[in-house]
Amino acid sequence: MFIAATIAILVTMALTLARALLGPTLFDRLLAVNSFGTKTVLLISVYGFMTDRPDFLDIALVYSLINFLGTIAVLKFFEFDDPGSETYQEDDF
Amino acid sequence: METLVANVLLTFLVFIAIGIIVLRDLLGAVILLGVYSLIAAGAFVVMDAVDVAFTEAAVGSGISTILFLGCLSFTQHKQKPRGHDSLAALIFVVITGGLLIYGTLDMPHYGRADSAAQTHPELAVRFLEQSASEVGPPNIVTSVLASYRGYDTLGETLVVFAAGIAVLSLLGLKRTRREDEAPEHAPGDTPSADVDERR
Amino acid sequence: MNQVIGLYSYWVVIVLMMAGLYIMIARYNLVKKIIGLGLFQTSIFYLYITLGKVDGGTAPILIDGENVVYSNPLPHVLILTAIVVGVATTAVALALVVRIHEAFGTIEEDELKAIDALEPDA
Amino acid sequence: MIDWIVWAISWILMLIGCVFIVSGAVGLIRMPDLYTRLHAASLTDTGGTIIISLALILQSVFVFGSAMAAIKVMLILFFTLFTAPTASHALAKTALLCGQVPVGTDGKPILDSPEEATLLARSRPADYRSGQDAEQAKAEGRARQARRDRKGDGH
Repeated sequence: MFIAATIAILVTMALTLARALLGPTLFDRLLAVNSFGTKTVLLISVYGFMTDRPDFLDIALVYSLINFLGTIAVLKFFEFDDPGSETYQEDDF
Repeated sequence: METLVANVLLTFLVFIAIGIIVLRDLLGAVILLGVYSLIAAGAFVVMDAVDVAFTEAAVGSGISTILFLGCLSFTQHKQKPRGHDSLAALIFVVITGGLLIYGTLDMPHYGRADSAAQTHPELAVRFLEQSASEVGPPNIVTSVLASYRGYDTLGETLVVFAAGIAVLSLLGLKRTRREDEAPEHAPGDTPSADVDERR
Repeated sequence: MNQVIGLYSYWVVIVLMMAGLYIMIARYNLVKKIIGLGLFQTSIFYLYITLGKVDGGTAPILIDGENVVYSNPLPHVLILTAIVVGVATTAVALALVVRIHEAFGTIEEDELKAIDALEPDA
Repeated sequence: MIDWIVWAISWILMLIGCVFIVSGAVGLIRMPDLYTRLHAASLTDTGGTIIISLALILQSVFVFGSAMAAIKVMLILFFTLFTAPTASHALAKTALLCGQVPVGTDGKPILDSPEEATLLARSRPADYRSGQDAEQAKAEGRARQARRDRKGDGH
Protein backbone atom coordinates (compact mmCIF):
# COMPACT_ATOMS: atom_id res chain seq x y z
CA MET A 1 0.00 0.00 0.00
CA PHE A 2 2.65 2.50 1.02
CA ILE A 3 4.77 1.58 -1.99
CA ALA A 4 1.85 2.22 -4.34
CA ALA A 5 1.15 5.54 -2.65
CA THR A 6 4.82 6.53 -2.87
CA ILE A 7 4.89 5.80 -6.59
CA ALA A 8 1.68 7.77 -7.15
CA ILE A 9 3.10 10.73 -5.23
CA LEU A 10 6.33 10.58 -7.21
CA VAL A 11 4.37 10.63 -10.50
CA THR A 12 2.39 13.60 -9.22
CA MET A 13 5.58 15.38 -8.26
CA ALA A 14 6.98 14.84 -11.74
CA LEU A 15 3.87 16.33 -13.37
CA THR A 16 3.86 19.29 -10.98
CA LEU A 17 7.55 19.87 -11.63
CA ALA A 18 6.83 19.96 -15.37
CA ARG A 19 4.37 22.79 -14.73
CA ALA A 20 6.90 24.59 -12.56
CA LEU A 21 9.48 24.43 -15.35
CA LEU A 22 7.11 25.16 -18.26
CA GLY A 23 4.73 27.57 -16.54
CA PRO A 24 4.38 30.63 -18.78
CA THR A 25 3.99 33.13 -15.93
CA LEU A 26 5.62 33.32 -12.53
CA PHE A 27 2.29 32.67 -10.88
CA ASP A 28 2.09 29.29 -12.58
CA ARG A 29 5.51 28.47 -11.22
CA LEU A 30 4.52 29.61 -7.78
CA LEU A 31 1.34 27.55 -7.86
CA ALA A 32 3.29 24.50 -8.98
CA VAL A 33 5.90 25.05 -6.28
CA ASN A 34 3.25 25.36 -3.59
CA SER A 35 1.56 22.21 -4.80
CA PHE A 36 4.95 20.51 -4.94
CA GLY A 37 5.56 21.35 -1.31
CA THR A 38 2.29 19.69 -0.33
CA LYS A 39 3.35 16.59 -2.25
CA THR A 40 6.70 16.59 -0.45
CA VAL A 41 4.91 16.63 2.90
CA LEU A 42 2.79 13.66 1.80
CA LEU A 43 5.82 11.82 0.44
CA ILE A 44 7.74 12.15 3.68
CA SER A 45 4.76 11.04 5.77
CA VAL A 46 4.09 7.99 3.60
CA TYR A 47 7.80 7.20 3.40
CA GLY A 48 8.08 7.19 7.18
CA PHE A 49 5.33 4.60 7.40
CA MET A 50 6.85 2.62 4.54
CA THR A 51 10.16 2.21 6.35
CA ASP A 52 8.46 1.29 9.66
CA ARG A 53 9.75 4.35 11.49
CA PRO A 54 6.96 6.91 11.66
CA ASP A 55 8.96 9.09 14.08
CA PHE A 56 10.00 11.55 11.44
CA LEU A 57 6.66 13.15 10.82
CA ASP A 58 7.94 16.31 12.54
CA ILE A 59 9.88 17.03 9.39
CA ALA A 60 6.72 16.85 7.31
CA LEU A 61 5.12 19.22 9.79
CA VAL A 62 7.97 21.71 9.45
CA TYR A 63 7.79 21.44 5.67
CA SER A 64 4.12 22.24 5.52
CA LEU A 65 4.71 25.43 7.50
CA ILE A 66 7.86 26.46 5.60
CA ASN A 67 6.15 25.90 2.29
CA PHE A 68 3.29 28.18 3.24
CA LEU A 69 5.70 30.80 4.52
CA GLY A 70 7.74 30.78 1.33
CA THR A 71 4.69 31.14 -0.87
CA ILE A 72 3.31 34.01 1.16
CA ALA A 73 6.71 35.75 1.18
CA VAL A 74 6.95 35.65 -2.61
CA LEU A 75 3.36 36.84 -2.96
CA LYS A 76 4.01 39.76 -0.62
CA PHE A 77 6.98 40.61 -2.78
CA PHE A 78 4.70 40.77 -5.81
CA GLU A 79 2.15 42.85 -4.02
CA PHE A 80 4.62 45.48 -2.89
CA ASP A 81 5.87 45.82 -6.39
CA ASP A 82 4.12 47.88 -9.03
CA PRO A 83 1.02 45.94 -9.87
CA GLY A 84 0.03 45.81 -13.48
CA SER A 85 3.55 46.26 -14.74
CA GLU A 86 4.69 44.13 -17.62
CA THR A 87 7.53 42.56 -15.67
CA TYR A 88 5.78 39.34 -14.84
CA GLN A 89 4.14 38.55 -18.16
CA GLU A 90 7.19 37.26 -19.95
CA ASP A 91 7.29 33.91 -21.64
CA ASP A 92 10.62 32.40 -20.73
CA PHE A 93 10.84 29.09 -22.46
CA MET B 1 12.57 0.85 -3.23
CA GLU B 2 14.42 3.33 -1.05
CA THR B 3 17.19 3.68 -3.60
CA LEU B 4 14.57 4.18 -6.30
CA VAL B 5 12.90 7.03 -4.40
CA ALA B 6 16.26 8.68 -3.76
CA ASN B 7 17.26 8.39 -7.41
CA VAL B 8 13.95 9.79 -8.66
CA LEU B 9 14.30 12.79 -6.35
CA LEU B 10 17.87 13.28 -7.61
CA THR B 11 16.60 13.27 -11.18
CA PHE B 12 14.10 16.00 -10.27
CA LEU B 13 17.03 18.04 -8.99
CA VAL B 14 18.78 17.78 -12.36
CA PHE B 15 15.70 19.08 -14.18
CA ILE B 16 15.39 21.99 -11.77
CA ALA B 17 19.08 22.85 -12.23
CA ILE B 18 18.58 22.95 -16.01
CA GLY B 19 15.53 25.14 -15.49
CA ILE B 20 17.55 27.57 -13.37
CA ILE B 21 20.23 27.77 -16.07
CA VAL B 22 17.73 28.46 -18.87
CA LEU B 23 15.48 30.87 -16.98
CA ARG B 24 16.17 34.56 -17.63
CA ASP B 25 13.92 35.85 -14.90
CA LEU B 26 15.64 36.18 -11.54
CA LEU B 27 12.51 35.86 -9.45
CA GLY B 28 11.62 32.61 -11.22
CA ALA B 29 15.13 31.34 -10.58
CA VAL B 30 14.80 32.17 -6.88
CA ILE B 31 11.48 30.32 -6.68
CA LEU B 32 13.07 27.31 -8.39
CA LEU B 33 16.02 27.47 -5.97
CA GLY B 34 13.54 27.27 -3.10
CA VAL B 35 11.89 24.17 -4.52
CA TYR B 36 15.36 22.75 -5.22
CA SER B 37 16.20 23.02 -1.53
CA LEU B 38 12.87 21.46 -0.64
CA ILE B 39 13.49 18.44 -2.86
CA ALA B 40 17.03 18.15 -1.56
CA ALA B 41 15.66 18.11 1.98
CA GLY B 42 13.15 15.42 1.03
CA ALA B 43 15.95 13.34 -0.39
CA PHE B 44 17.94 13.84 2.82
CA VAL B 45 15.05 12.23 4.69
CA VAL B 46 15.20 9.30 2.29
CA MET B 47 18.95 9.02 2.92
CA ASP B 48 18.38 8.88 6.73
CA ALA B 49 19.76 12.34 7.45
CA VAL B 50 16.77 13.72 9.31
CA ASP B 51 18.62 16.48 11.18
CA VAL B 52 20.14 17.74 7.95
CA ALA B 53 16.69 17.67 6.36
CA PHE B 54 15.32 19.83 9.15
CA THR B 55 18.08 22.38 8.76
CA GLU B 56 17.98 22.38 4.99
CA ALA B 57 14.21 22.93 4.95
CA ALA B 58 14.32 25.78 7.44
CA VAL B 59 17.51 27.45 6.27
CA GLY B 60 17.85 26.55 2.61
CA SER B 61 14.24 26.73 1.61
CA GLY B 62 12.99 29.32 4.07
CA ILE B 63 15.63 31.82 5.08
CA SER B 64 17.69 31.96 1.92
CA THR B 65 14.59 32.43 -0.26
CA ILE B 66 13.62 35.39 1.89
CA LEU B 67 17.18 36.76 1.75
CA PHE B 68 17.15 36.52 -2.06
CA LEU B 69 13.76 38.24 -2.20
CA GLY B 70 15.03 41.03 0.03
CA CYS B 71 18.05 41.48 -2.22
CA LEU B 72 15.93 41.45 -5.38
CA SER B 73 13.66 44.11 -3.97
CA PHE B 74 16.65 46.45 -3.75
CA THR B 75 17.97 45.66 -7.22
CA GLN B 76 16.60 44.90 -10.63
CA HIS B 77 14.33 41.92 -10.94
CA LYS B 78 15.41 40.77 -14.33
CA GLN B 79 18.53 39.31 -15.73
CA LYS B 80 19.15 41.14 -18.94
CA PRO B 81 18.48 39.00 -22.01
CA ARG B 82 21.86 39.29 -23.64
CA GLY B 83 23.91 36.61 -25.35
CA HIS B 84 26.06 35.18 -22.65
CA ASP B 85 25.86 31.47 -23.26
CA SER B 86 29.59 31.11 -23.51
CA LEU B 87 30.91 28.14 -25.44
CA ALA B 88 34.26 28.21 -23.66
CA ALA B 89 32.51 27.94 -20.29
CA LEU B 90 30.44 25.02 -21.56
CA ILE B 91 33.53 23.16 -22.80
CA PHE B 92 35.35 23.82 -19.53
CA VAL B 93 32.39 22.59 -17.49
CA VAL B 94 31.96 19.46 -19.60
CA ILE B 95 35.66 18.59 -19.33
CA THR B 96 35.69 19.11 -15.57
CA GLY B 97 32.52 17.07 -15.15
CA GLY B 98 33.95 14.29 -17.31
CA LEU B 99 37.09 14.12 -15.19
CA LEU B 100 35.05 14.04 -12.00
CA ILE B 101 32.84 11.26 -13.37
CA TYR B 102 35.98 9.34 -14.31
CA GLY B 103 37.07 9.79 -10.71
CA THR B 104 33.85 8.36 -9.31
CA LEU B 105 34.41 5.00 -11.00
CA ASP B 106 36.54 3.90 -8.05
CA MET B 107 34.16 5.16 -5.38
CA PRO B 108 32.20 2.75 -3.18
CA HIS B 109 28.70 2.13 -4.49
CA TYR B 110 25.67 3.83 -2.97
CA GLY B 111 24.74 2.24 0.34
CA ARG B 112 27.75 -0.05 0.72
CA ALA B 113 28.34 -0.92 4.37
CA ASP B 114 31.99 -1.97 3.94
CA SER B 115 33.44 1.27 2.60
CA ALA B 116 36.21 3.05 4.47
CA ALA B 117 33.89 5.79 5.73
CA GLN B 118 31.66 3.26 7.43
CA THR B 119 34.29 1.02 9.01
CA HIS B 120 36.85 3.41 10.48
CA PRO B 121 37.07 2.26 14.12
CA GLU B 122 37.75 5.68 15.64
CA LEU B 123 34.90 7.58 13.96
CA ALA B 124 31.53 6.25 12.92
CA VAL B 125 31.81 2.92 14.68
CA ARG B 126 32.86 4.51 17.92
CA PHE B 127 30.14 7.15 17.77
CA LEU B 128 27.49 4.53 17.10
CA GLU B 129 28.63 2.22 19.89
CA GLN B 130 29.86 4.54 22.63
CA SER B 131 27.92 7.80 22.38
CA ALA B 132 24.93 6.53 24.35
CA SER B 133 27.12 5.77 27.38
CA GLU B 134 29.66 8.58 26.89
CA VAL B 135 27.36 11.48 26.12
CA GLY B 136 23.80 10.38 26.63
CA PRO B 137 21.19 11.55 24.14
CA PRO B 138 19.77 8.94 21.80
CA ASN B 139 20.30 11.19 18.80
CA ILE B 140 23.89 10.50 17.80
CA VAL B 141 24.09 13.58 15.60
CA THR B 142 23.36 15.75 18.62
CA SER B 143 26.04 14.04 20.70
CA VAL B 144 28.66 14.42 18.00
CA LEU B 145 27.71 18.01 17.26
CA ALA B 146 27.66 19.22 20.84
CA SER B 147 30.28 17.02 22.46
CA TYR B 148 32.78 15.28 20.20
CA ARG B 149 32.93 18.18 17.77
CA GLY B 150 31.98 20.97 20.16
CA TYR B 151 34.77 23.32 19.07
CA ASP B 152 33.65 22.95 15.49
CA THR B 153 30.19 24.13 16.45
CA LEU B 154 31.69 27.03 18.37
CA GLY B 155 33.59 28.01 15.24
CA GLU B 156 30.40 27.80 13.23
CA THR B 157 28.72 30.19 15.63
CA LEU B 158 31.64 32.58 15.27
CA VAL B 159 31.34 32.45 11.49
CA VAL B 160 27.63 33.26 11.65
CA PHE B 161 28.35 36.12 14.06
CA ALA B 162 31.04 37.48 11.74
CA ALA B 163 28.63 37.25 8.81
CA GLY B 164 26.02 39.19 10.75
CA ILE B 165 28.57 41.89 11.55
CA ALA B 166 29.64 42.00 7.90
CA VAL B 167 26.08 42.42 6.66
CA LEU B 168 25.43 45.17 9.18
CA SER B 169 28.60 47.03 8.31
CA LEU B 170 27.83 46.76 4.59
CA LEU B 171 24.24 47.86 4.75
CA GLY B 172 24.34 49.99 7.87
CA LEU B 173 21.79 50.52 10.56
CA LYS B 174 20.71 53.96 9.41
CA ARG B 175 18.07 52.78 6.95
CA THR B 176 14.87 53.49 8.73
CA ARG B 177 11.51 53.04 7.16
CA ARG B 178 10.03 56.29 5.93
CA GLU B 179 6.48 56.95 7.04
CA ASP B 180 4.71 57.76 3.79
CA GLU B 181 6.49 55.12 1.76
CA ALA B 182 6.24 52.38 4.31
CA PRO B 183 3.67 49.99 2.83
CA GLU B 184 5.00 50.16 -0.70
CA HIS B 185 8.67 49.29 -0.70
CA ALA B 186 9.27 47.15 2.32
CA PRO B 187 9.24 43.51 1.34
CA GLY B 188 12.44 42.58 3.19
CA ASP B 189 13.31 43.11 6.79
CA THR B 190 15.84 45.82 5.98
CA PRO B 191 13.92 48.48 4.06
CA SER B 192 15.93 51.18 2.38
CA ALA B 193 14.92 54.71 1.55
CA ASP B 194 18.11 55.55 -0.37
CA VAL B 195 17.73 52.86 -2.99
CA ASP B 196 14.18 53.84 -3.79
CA GLU B 197 15.16 57.40 -4.47
CA ARG B 198 17.95 56.40 -6.77
CA ARG B 199 15.65 54.23 -8.87
CA MET C 1 23.91 -2.02 -14.76
CA ASN C 2 24.96 -2.60 -11.18
CA GLN C 3 27.69 -0.04 -11.69
CA VAL C 4 25.19 2.49 -13.05
CA ILE C 5 22.78 2.10 -10.12
CA GLY C 6 25.58 2.21 -7.56
CA LEU C 7 27.21 5.32 -8.99
CA TYR C 8 24.11 7.17 -10.24
CA SER C 9 23.92 9.46 -7.21
CA TYR C 10 27.53 10.59 -7.63
CA TRP C 11 26.92 11.37 -11.28
CA VAL C 12 23.86 13.43 -10.46
CA VAL C 13 25.86 15.31 -7.86
CA ILE C 14 28.53 16.05 -10.46
CA VAL C 15 25.93 17.24 -12.97
CA LEU C 16 24.45 19.59 -10.36
CA MET C 17 27.89 20.84 -9.42
CA MET C 18 28.70 21.58 -13.03
CA ALA C 19 25.35 23.33 -13.50
CA GLY C 20 26.19 25.64 -10.60
CA LEU C 21 29.69 26.21 -11.94
CA TYR C 22 28.34 27.01 -15.40
CA ILE C 23 25.94 29.58 -13.98
CA MET C 24 28.77 31.17 -12.03
CA ILE C 25 31.01 31.39 -15.09
CA ALA C 26 28.61 32.22 -17.89
CA ARG C 27 25.99 34.48 -16.33
CA TYR C 28 26.76 38.15 -15.87
CA ASN C 29 24.08 38.92 -13.30
CA LEU C 30 25.50 38.87 -9.78
CA VAL C 31 22.33 37.54 -8.13
CA LYS C 32 22.24 34.73 -10.66
CA LYS C 33 25.85 33.93 -9.80
CA ILE C 34 24.87 33.62 -6.14
CA ILE C 35 22.04 31.31 -7.13
CA GLY C 36 24.63 29.20 -8.95
CA LEU C 37 26.74 29.20 -5.79
CA GLY C 38 23.73 27.90 -3.87
CA LEU C 39 23.27 25.09 -6.40
CA PHE C 40 26.93 24.13 -6.07
CA GLN C 41 26.75 24.17 -2.27
CA THR C 42 23.69 21.95 -2.11
CA SER C 43 25.28 19.44 -4.47
CA ILE C 44 28.26 19.17 -2.12
CA PHE C 45 25.90 18.54 0.79
CA TYR C 46 24.34 15.84 -1.28
CA LEU C 47 27.67 14.15 -1.96
CA TYR C 48 28.43 13.87 1.76
CA ILE C 49 24.99 12.59 2.72
CA THR C 50 25.19 10.02 -0.06
CA LEU C 51 28.47 8.75 1.38
CA GLY C 52 26.88 8.27 4.78
CA LYS C 53 23.97 6.10 3.68
CA VAL C 54 24.10 2.40 4.52
CA ASP C 55 21.77 -0.08 2.84
CA GLY C 56 18.98 -1.18 5.12
CA GLY C 57 20.11 1.38 7.65
CA THR C 58 17.91 3.76 9.56
CA ALA C 59 18.44 7.27 10.86
CA PRO C 60 21.15 7.49 13.56
CA ILE C 61 18.76 7.91 16.46
CA LEU C 62 19.16 5.02 18.87
CA ILE C 63 16.18 2.70 19.19
CA ASP C 64 15.74 -0.55 21.08
CA GLY C 65 16.06 -3.72 19.11
CA GLU C 66 18.41 -6.38 17.90
CA ASN C 67 20.79 -5.82 15.01
CA VAL C 68 19.63 -2.34 14.04
CA VAL C 69 21.80 -0.87 11.31
CA TYR C 70 22.35 2.88 11.49
CA SER C 71 23.60 5.16 8.77
CA ASN C 72 26.84 7.01 9.35
CA PRO C 73 26.19 10.10 11.53
CA LEU C 74 29.48 11.87 10.86
CA PRO C 75 28.62 13.36 7.41
CA HIS C 76 25.34 14.61 8.86
CA VAL C 77 27.20 16.58 11.52
CA LEU C 78 29.63 18.08 9.01
CA ILE C 79 26.82 19.09 6.70
CA LEU C 80 24.75 20.64 9.48
CA THR C 81 27.64 23.00 10.08
CA ALA C 82 28.12 23.56 6.37
CA ILE C 83 24.47 24.50 5.74
CA VAL C 84 24.48 27.20 8.38
CA VAL C 85 27.82 28.59 7.23
CA GLY C 86 26.55 28.44 3.64
CA VAL C 87 23.56 30.62 4.36
CA ALA C 88 25.81 33.08 6.21
CA THR C 89 27.99 33.29 3.08
CA THR C 90 24.92 33.84 0.94
CA ALA C 91 23.75 36.64 3.21
CA VAL C 92 27.08 38.45 3.00
CA ALA C 93 27.18 38.02 -0.78
CA LEU C 94 23.67 39.42 -1.16
CA ALA C 95 24.52 42.38 1.07
CA LEU C 96 27.52 43.05 -1.18
CA VAL C 97 25.24 42.94 -4.21
CA VAL C 98 22.87 45.47 -2.64
CA ARG C 99 25.83 47.72 -1.86
CA ILE C 100 27.17 47.40 -5.42
CA HIS C 101 23.77 48.31 -6.78
CA GLU C 102 23.71 51.39 -4.57
CA ALA C 103 27.16 52.49 -5.68
CA PHE C 104 27.03 51.71 -9.39
CA GLY C 105 23.35 51.38 -10.25
CA THR C 106 23.79 48.01 -11.91
CA ILE C 107 24.43 44.41 -10.95
CA GLU C 108 25.59 43.18 -14.36
CA GLU C 109 29.22 42.17 -14.36
CA ASP C 110 30.11 43.53 -17.80
CA GLU C 111 28.51 46.91 -17.09
CA LEU C 112 30.41 47.06 -13.83
CA LYS C 113 33.64 46.40 -15.70
CA ALA C 114 32.82 49.14 -18.20
CA ILE C 115 32.15 51.63 -15.40
CA ASP C 116 35.34 50.58 -13.70
CA ALA C 117 37.35 51.11 -16.87
CA LEU C 118 35.92 54.60 -17.29
CA GLU C 119 36.69 55.79 -13.78
CA PRO C 120 39.42 53.69 -12.16
CA ASP C 121 39.28 55.63 -8.89
CA ALA C 122 35.58 55.05 -8.25
CA MET D 1 -10.99 -9.64 11.62
CA ILE D 2 -10.45 -6.07 12.73
CA ASP D 3 -7.05 -6.14 11.01
CA TRP D 4 -8.68 -7.02 7.74
CA ILE D 5 -11.21 -4.21 8.05
CA VAL D 6 -8.54 -1.65 8.91
CA TRP D 7 -6.35 -2.75 6.03
CA ALA D 8 -9.26 -2.69 3.59
CA ILE D 9 -10.40 0.77 4.67
CA SER D 10 -6.92 2.27 4.59
CA TRP D 11 -6.22 0.71 1.18
CA ILE D 12 -9.41 2.24 -0.20
CA LEU D 13 -8.69 5.64 1.35
CA MET D 14 -5.14 5.60 0.09
CA LEU D 15 -6.23 4.69 -3.43
CA ILE D 16 -8.84 7.45 -3.50
CA GLY D 17 -6.28 9.93 -2.22
CA CYS D 18 -3.77 8.89 -4.89
CA VAL D 19 -6.41 9.26 -7.59
CA PHE D 20 -7.18 12.74 -6.24
CA ILE D 21 -3.63 14.02 -6.25
CA VAL D 22 -2.73 12.48 -9.63
CA SER D 23 -5.83 13.96 -11.24
CA GLY D 24 -4.94 17.30 -9.67
CA ALA D 25 -1.49 17.17 -11.23
CA VAL D 26 -2.97 16.24 -14.62
CA GLY D 27 -5.30 19.21 -14.26
CA LEU D 28 -2.29 21.40 -13.45
CA ILE D 29 -0.75 20.35 -16.76
CA ARG D 30 -3.83 20.37 -18.98
CA MET D 31 -5.85 23.41 -17.88
CA PRO D 32 -5.67 26.49 -20.12
CA ASP D 33 -4.97 29.40 -17.77
CA LEU D 34 -3.74 30.22 -14.29
CA TYR D 35 -7.07 30.41 -12.51
CA THR D 36 -8.37 27.06 -13.76
CA ARG D 37 -5.03 25.48 -12.84
CA LEU D 38 -5.33 27.00 -9.41
CA HIS D 39 -8.77 25.50 -9.07
CA ALA D 40 -7.61 22.02 -10.10
CA ALA D 41 -4.48 22.04 -7.99
CA SER D 42 -5.82 23.52 -4.78
CA LEU D 43 -9.01 21.47 -4.58
CA THR D 44 -7.41 18.12 -5.26
CA ASP D 45 -4.39 18.92 -3.10
CA THR D 46 -6.45 19.58 -0.03
CA GLY D 47 -8.81 16.66 -0.70
CA GLY D 48 -5.99 14.23 -1.40
CA THR D 49 -4.11 15.32 1.71
CA ILE D 50 -7.18 14.85 3.89
CA ILE D 51 -7.90 11.36 2.57
CA ILE D 52 -4.30 10.12 2.66
CA SER D 53 -3.90 11.51 6.18
CA LEU D 54 -6.99 9.62 7.28
CA ALA D 55 -5.49 6.41 5.92
CA LEU D 56 -2.21 7.16 7.72
CA ILE D 57 -4.02 7.86 11.01
CA LEU D 58 -5.82 4.52 10.74
CA GLN D 59 -2.52 2.78 10.07
CA SER D 60 -0.65 4.46 12.89
CA VAL D 61 -3.33 3.69 15.46
CA PHE D 62 -4.20 0.13 14.54
CA VAL D 63 -1.06 -1.26 12.88
CA PHE D 64 1.85 0.68 14.37
CA GLY D 65 0.14 1.29 17.70
CA SER D 66 1.72 4.73 17.96
CA ALA D 67 -0.53 7.49 19.25
CA MET D 68 2.24 10.05 18.77
CA ALA D 69 2.40 9.38 15.05
CA ALA D 70 -1.37 9.73 14.81
CA ILE D 71 -1.25 13.08 16.59
CA LYS D 72 1.51 14.29 14.29
CA VAL D 73 -0.45 13.28 11.20
CA MET D 74 -3.46 15.10 12.62
CA LEU D 75 -1.34 18.22 13.12
CA ILE D 76 -0.14 18.01 9.53
CA LEU D 77 -3.75 17.68 8.41
CA PHE D 78 -4.74 20.63 10.58
CA PHE D 79 -2.03 22.90 9.21
CA THR D 80 -2.72 21.85 5.65
CA LEU D 81 -6.40 22.63 6.08
CA PHE D 82 -5.50 26.13 7.21
CA THR D 83 -2.54 26.99 5.02
CA ALA D 84 -3.46 25.51 1.63
CA PRO D 85 -6.67 27.52 1.08
CA THR D 86 -4.98 30.66 2.39
CA ALA D 87 -2.09 30.24 -0.02
CA SER D 88 -4.48 29.60 -2.93
CA HIS D 89 -6.53 32.66 -2.09
CA ALA D 90 -3.45 34.87 -1.75
CA LEU D 91 -2.09 33.54 -5.03
CA ALA D 92 -5.31 34.24 -6.95
CA LYS D 93 -5.66 37.69 -5.42
CA THR D 94 -2.08 38.68 -6.13
CA ALA D 95 -2.28 37.34 -9.67
CA LEU D 96 -5.35 39.49 -10.30
CA LEU D 97 -3.62 42.44 -8.68
CA CYS D 98 -0.63 42.03 -10.98
CA GLY D 99 -2.88 42.04 -14.04
CA GLN D 100 -3.35 38.39 -14.94
CA VAL D 101 -6.56 38.39 -16.98
CA PRO D 102 -8.76 35.29 -16.57
CA VAL D 103 -9.75 33.43 -19.75
CA GLY D 104 -13.39 32.52 -20.47
CA THR D 105 -14.74 29.25 -21.78
CA ASP D 106 -14.36 30.40 -25.38
CA GLY D 107 -10.65 30.95 -24.86
CA LYS D 108 -10.89 34.76 -24.90
CA PRO D 109 -9.94 37.02 -21.99
CA ILE D 110 -12.96 38.12 -20.01
CA LEU D 111 -11.48 41.51 -19.16
CA ASP D 112 -10.19 44.12 -21.55
CA SER D 113 -6.81 44.91 -20.05
CA PRO D 114 -4.45 44.05 -17.19
CA GLU D 115 -5.27 47.39 -15.54
CA GLU D 116 -8.88 46.37 -15.28
CA ALA D 117 -7.85 43.18 -13.50
CA THR D 118 -5.81 45.25 -11.04
CA LEU D 119 -8.78 47.49 -10.35
CA LEU D 120 -11.01 44.48 -9.96
CA ALA D 121 -8.64 43.04 -7.37
CA ARG D 122 -8.54 46.32 -5.47
CA SER D 123 -12.28 46.84 -5.31
CA ARG D 124 -15.01 45.08 -3.46
CA PRO D 125 -17.57 43.53 -5.80
CA ALA D 126 -20.49 45.84 -4.93
CA ASP D 127 -18.44 48.99 -5.36
CA TYR D 128 -16.91 47.75 -8.56
CA ARG D 129 -20.26 47.52 -10.21
CA SER D 130 -20.98 51.16 -9.48
CA GLY D 131 -17.49 52.09 -10.60
CA GLN D 132 -16.84 54.44 -7.70
CA ASP D 133 -14.13 52.47 -6.05
CA ALA D 134 -12.39 51.96 -9.35
CA GLU D 135 -12.27 55.71 -9.95
CA GLN D 136 -10.90 56.21 -6.47
CA ALA D 137 -8.22 53.59 -6.98
CA LYS D 138 -7.22 55.22 -10.26
CA ALA D 139 -6.94 58.62 -8.58
CA GLU D 140 -4.86 57.17 -5.80
CA GLY D 141 -2.53 55.53 -8.30
CA ARG D 142 -2.08 58.79 -10.17
CA ALA D 143 -1.33 60.66 -6.96
CA ARG D 144 1.26 58.12 -5.95
CA GLN D 145 2.90 58.28 -9.36
CA ALA D 146 3.03 62.08 -9.17
CA ARG D 147 4.63 61.91 -5.75
CA ARG D 148 7.24 59.53 -7.02
CA ASP D 149 8.01 61.76 -10.02
CA ARG D 150 8.43 64.78 -7.80
CA LYS D 151 10.88 62.94 -5.63
CA GLY D 152 12.79 61.76 -8.69
CA ASP D 153 13.28 65.40 -9.82
CA GLY D 154 14.45 66.45 -6.40
CA HIS D 155 17.55 64.23 -6.59
